[in-house]
Amino acid sequence: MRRIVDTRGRMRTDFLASLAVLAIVAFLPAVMTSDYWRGVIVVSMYFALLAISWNLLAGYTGQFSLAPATFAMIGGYTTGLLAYHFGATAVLGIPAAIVVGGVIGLLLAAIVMRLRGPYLALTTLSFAEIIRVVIANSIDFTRGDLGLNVPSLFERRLTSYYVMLAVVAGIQAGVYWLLRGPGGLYLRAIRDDEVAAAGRGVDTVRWKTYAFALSAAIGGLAGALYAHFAQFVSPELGLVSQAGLVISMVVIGGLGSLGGPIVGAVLVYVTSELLREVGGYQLIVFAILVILFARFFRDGLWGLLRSGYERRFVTSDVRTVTAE
Amino acid sequence: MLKDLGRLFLTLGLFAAQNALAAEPIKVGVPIALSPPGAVSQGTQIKDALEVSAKLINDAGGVLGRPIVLIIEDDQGIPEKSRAAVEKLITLDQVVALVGGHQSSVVLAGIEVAHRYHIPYINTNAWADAIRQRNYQEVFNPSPYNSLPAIGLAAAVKALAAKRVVTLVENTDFGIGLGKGIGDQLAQTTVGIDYKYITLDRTAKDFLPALLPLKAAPPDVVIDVMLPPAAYLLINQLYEQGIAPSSKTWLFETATGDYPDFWKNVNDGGNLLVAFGPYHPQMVLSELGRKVAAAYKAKTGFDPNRLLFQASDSLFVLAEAIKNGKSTAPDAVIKALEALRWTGTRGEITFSEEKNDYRYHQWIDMPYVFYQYTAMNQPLADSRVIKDVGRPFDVSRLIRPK
Amino acid sequence: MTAVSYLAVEQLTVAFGGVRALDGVNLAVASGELVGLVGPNGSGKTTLVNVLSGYLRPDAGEARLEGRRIDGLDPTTLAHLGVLRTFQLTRVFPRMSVLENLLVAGCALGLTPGAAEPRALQLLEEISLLRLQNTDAGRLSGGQAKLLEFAACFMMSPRITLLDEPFAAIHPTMKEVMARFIRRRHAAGQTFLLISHDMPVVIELCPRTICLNAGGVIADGETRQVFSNPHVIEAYLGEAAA
Amino acid sequence: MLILDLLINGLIIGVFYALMAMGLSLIFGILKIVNFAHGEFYMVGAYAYTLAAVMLKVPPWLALPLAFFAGAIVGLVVERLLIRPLYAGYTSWGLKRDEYAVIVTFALSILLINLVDKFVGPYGIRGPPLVGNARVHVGPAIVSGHRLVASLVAIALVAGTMLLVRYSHWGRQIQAVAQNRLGASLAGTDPARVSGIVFALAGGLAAVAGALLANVFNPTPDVGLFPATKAYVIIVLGGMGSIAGAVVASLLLGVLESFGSVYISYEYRDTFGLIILMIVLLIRPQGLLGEHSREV
Repeated sequence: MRRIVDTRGRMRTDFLASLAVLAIVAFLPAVMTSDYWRGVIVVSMYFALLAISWNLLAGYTGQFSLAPATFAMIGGYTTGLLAYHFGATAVLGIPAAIVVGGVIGLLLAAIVMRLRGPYLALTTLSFAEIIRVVIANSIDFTRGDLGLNVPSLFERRLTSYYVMLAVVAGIQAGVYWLLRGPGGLYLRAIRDDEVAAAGRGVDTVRWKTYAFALSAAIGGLAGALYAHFAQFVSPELGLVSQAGLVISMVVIGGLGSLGGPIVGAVLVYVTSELLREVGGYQLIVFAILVILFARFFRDGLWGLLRSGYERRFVTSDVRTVTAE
Repeated sequence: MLKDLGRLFLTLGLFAAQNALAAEPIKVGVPIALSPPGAVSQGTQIKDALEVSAKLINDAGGVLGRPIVLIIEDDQGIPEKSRAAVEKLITLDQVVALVGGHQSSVVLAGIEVAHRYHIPYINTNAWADAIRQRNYQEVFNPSPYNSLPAIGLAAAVKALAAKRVVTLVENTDFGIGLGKGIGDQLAQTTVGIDYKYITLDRTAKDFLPALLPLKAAPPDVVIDVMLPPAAYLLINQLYEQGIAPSSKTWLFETATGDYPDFWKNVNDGGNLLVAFGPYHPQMVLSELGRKVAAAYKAKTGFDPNRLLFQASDSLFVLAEAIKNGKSTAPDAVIKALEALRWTGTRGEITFSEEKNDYRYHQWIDMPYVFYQYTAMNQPLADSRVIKDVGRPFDVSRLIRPK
Repeated sequence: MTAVSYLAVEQLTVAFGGVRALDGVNLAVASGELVGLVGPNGSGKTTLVNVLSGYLRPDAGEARLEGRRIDGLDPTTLAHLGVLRTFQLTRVFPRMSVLENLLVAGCALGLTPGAAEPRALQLLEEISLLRLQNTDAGRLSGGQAKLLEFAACFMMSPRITLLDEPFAAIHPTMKEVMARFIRRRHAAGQTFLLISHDMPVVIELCPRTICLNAGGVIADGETRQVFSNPHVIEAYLGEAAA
Repeated sequence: MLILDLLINGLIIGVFYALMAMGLSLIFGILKIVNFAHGEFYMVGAYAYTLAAVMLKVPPWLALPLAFFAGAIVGLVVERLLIRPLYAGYTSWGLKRDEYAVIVTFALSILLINLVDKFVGPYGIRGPPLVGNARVHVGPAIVSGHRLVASLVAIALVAGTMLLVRYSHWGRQIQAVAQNRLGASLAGTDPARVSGIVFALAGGLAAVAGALLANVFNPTPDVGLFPATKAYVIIVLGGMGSIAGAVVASLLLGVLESFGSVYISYEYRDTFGLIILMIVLLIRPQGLLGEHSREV
């Protein structure tokens, strides 16, 4: 039987579906015993966090930052340097990473507040490069390109696995909670038409700042967790190509959808590990995929699945607009 | 593309060998740089060398009747990637040991993983003393170490009675370590030398901004401590700016001169350059060394070079240790390696037990020379040996640039 | 006579490079008035609205609402002060549902989502878009979008509403809905400043009309008189001739 | 004579920056998008030149125009396949124009880099010099002979392009579209065709830059990243879309970096331009030499 679904209803469905995806991931270890592949999933969860944080900023607020990976690098180095210089533990390092990430996010927000489209992209790109170049060249403080060894957080890989998974689920829930309230309306209004949003009384400056800070804080958290898992951070984390990877994940998964980032991250990262055996064609494949999706399936895999689902169970008037 | 096909056939070939010997193969992990920004030419030489050596071993019936299988992972010369690669080789492929490691920063990341999983790691070409200073029992170094050229260069500078020395180092553990090391050695051996080292970004393209000040005030000796491709750019730009080699300034070079693609990338700049060489064709090779050299020449068409010998030594000592310990278990292999006293490609290899600075698990008295190219596109064999194995640095054999 | 200075504009001047889009404009609107703002293209109508709604800073002069300076404030603040507007090129939130388009405006101006929804539905009823409440606004027709944008101004009853060409290029029936909506609000005491090219509509709707030309007020008064004013005719003829 | 050396080398580098930046600026001028694959046009040129000269033994002076055409063709194809949707009936609320442009050109850059890495190989191959003599004495200064000749070619190209854009028929069409797309098309100029021309020209110029520098910076798949980043900085400094501005900014940046890396900091030299870029966008979003555009 068909039901009419409003946007909030659709959001709920998306959220539950994304939790279902995470639930599947939670059961994987039962069949997937190889430590290596479990490690792969952990890393893909790291990317899922970055994808979620970038989707919040670009997909829901329309702020097309090219610096998602940068905040992971910042987070990783925050906890890494605290350990390296002061022997601080993750208990201090991870919260610190979140805070530092958030604060630098505020800074970036202040810088780009008046910028749109290509200007925003260029500025965030420069921001990313500056941070990376500075970290990579402050050899005495950060060991530069050589990277930094970070103490491990959990001995057992399975522990890291479920902790990472739980964090993703938690963040996803938080983002859902934000988006279904008025905040979500404001962010999406800013994405659709910042000028009009201001005219309707939306405090665009305040909400853009929130979006940047929140997204950056999530990025910092992700980077810190990754650093402790990998037990190593290097400026590689902040390379433009890493940002490209995160963006690809979101675009393939579905820009501006709740589930897209997670699906995209897992899919892209796991596939790239599989393709690695075949000798590094993964980036070629993904680049082509991204172009095709951006060109023809603008709502990504998630969008395709959803329109399929709605075409089946839901009356047409809220169906995604890719059709046009 | 072809590279991959090659890799594919290689694996097939090894499976064949495996079936022939009808025994479970001994998996050896090889984390090396096969794509940029890594030192690809290093990675490729090491890859060829290891494949040649593995074939020699397997044709001779393998180890304990089991064939050696190389599992190669491209780490792009990036510490982060190497960490992941070593992790994969150990956890997924279950290799018994790792060989081939090169580029210090990369190896420093790799040995952490090897140490965590307690798997032997044989360092083929990472020079940084820092690697030895960790005192990890899993790590063995048949590779050159920074203190070796540092000592040699200090002696050379002294012999040249140079007053101002500038070292251009890449921003890696290898580069910075050697930059500092040379300074320490100079401080010990000679008095009143104006020494400094400048750190260059190995991914940079244009070094002129750093070089022009040297042009304004030419030092007596410039030492290049970078890896290709950056080293090639640097040498070219040094020459094109008339900084070195020049009538005023000697150009020394630590890790590039004997690369097969050296002359493809360096023109006039290479002429009259003085280089540090852990291997030189005029060195006497062991019988094994000659065999390896021949096989390598046959496979690649290249003349033998130091990386060939370092790489095959790494694999041979491992094979030897497994043979002696009659087991591939980490502890057995490590014990056997520590007890090892065996003639490799260029001389007898032993690993020091002394936990002191660069010495731990290091093949300390490895032979080396200094040589000078006396013409453009000169084959390494025709280059002129300035300091022979076990001899002092002979200034009288040098040709001064005009 | 405080009512007269409900909205007061004095010596307002805006220059783009050399061009003076507004050149010392003076005008006053009383509370509850529905004033037409006409004038040939480039006469400064939209520029005036942009200043009053905070999208443009005047280079000189001032604007007051109930005695309070409003020139130079930003759009958000002005919206909270009850100055709302529509745009000549309609601006809705295309990737949000029709309902959400209204909820944004309501919540942004302080309504709780709970309170905003019934209000929104009632407005949608009024502009007969209720049926489309869950459709993405981006799929509305031009006229529907204009109505939606217009309705969004009334989630909280505004102090003054600035309408920039609400009748431009929309279907006659839509025009009717829009006109009815305006009349009803005006009757309820709402204050409007209405830019339009559509003379008949202005004559029909607006008791009073102000005519701008070349950045200055050339006529201000009872609508029919304004349109019979020689300067106004000349201004329009000039435009026609050009 | 350090100052003189720094000045000369700064200017020389600046000229090459200009070759990159002009194309990027032209593209922004007519489409209001940033081409994040611009560095790969450079890379294509570098390889076209080097491979033609080394493998096919084409004389360098012939390989140069070859590189231009290679870049121009790539530019044309990119415009047809990926950029067209931007203005040819691109109607989707799903993905905004800017977003599409960023994503697609970004992905394109990754694609091209890895294609070359796979099918040509990751090794740097040094492009042959245009002149045999590796270094020449100019008064007191020694300059790399190749750099000198290459920069002369570059100057000629920069000047040529500026004249072309200002006075030629195509140039006037480009300006028209840049100023007012709709107006231009009403006046009978086909914006699509102009975009094609601009992309071809931009691709060609970047490619020649790559070819000219192939002897200095051995081409590797990712060789384009470094000139591209500079070009981004430059078009912002020069005012997005302003050709003259781009040229001036290029020379400024070249000299600034040359001096800055000696007198300020060598390690952080790559941040100078980026920092300036951010500051400029902060205080003058339309760039140093760009003119205002209205919001509503």
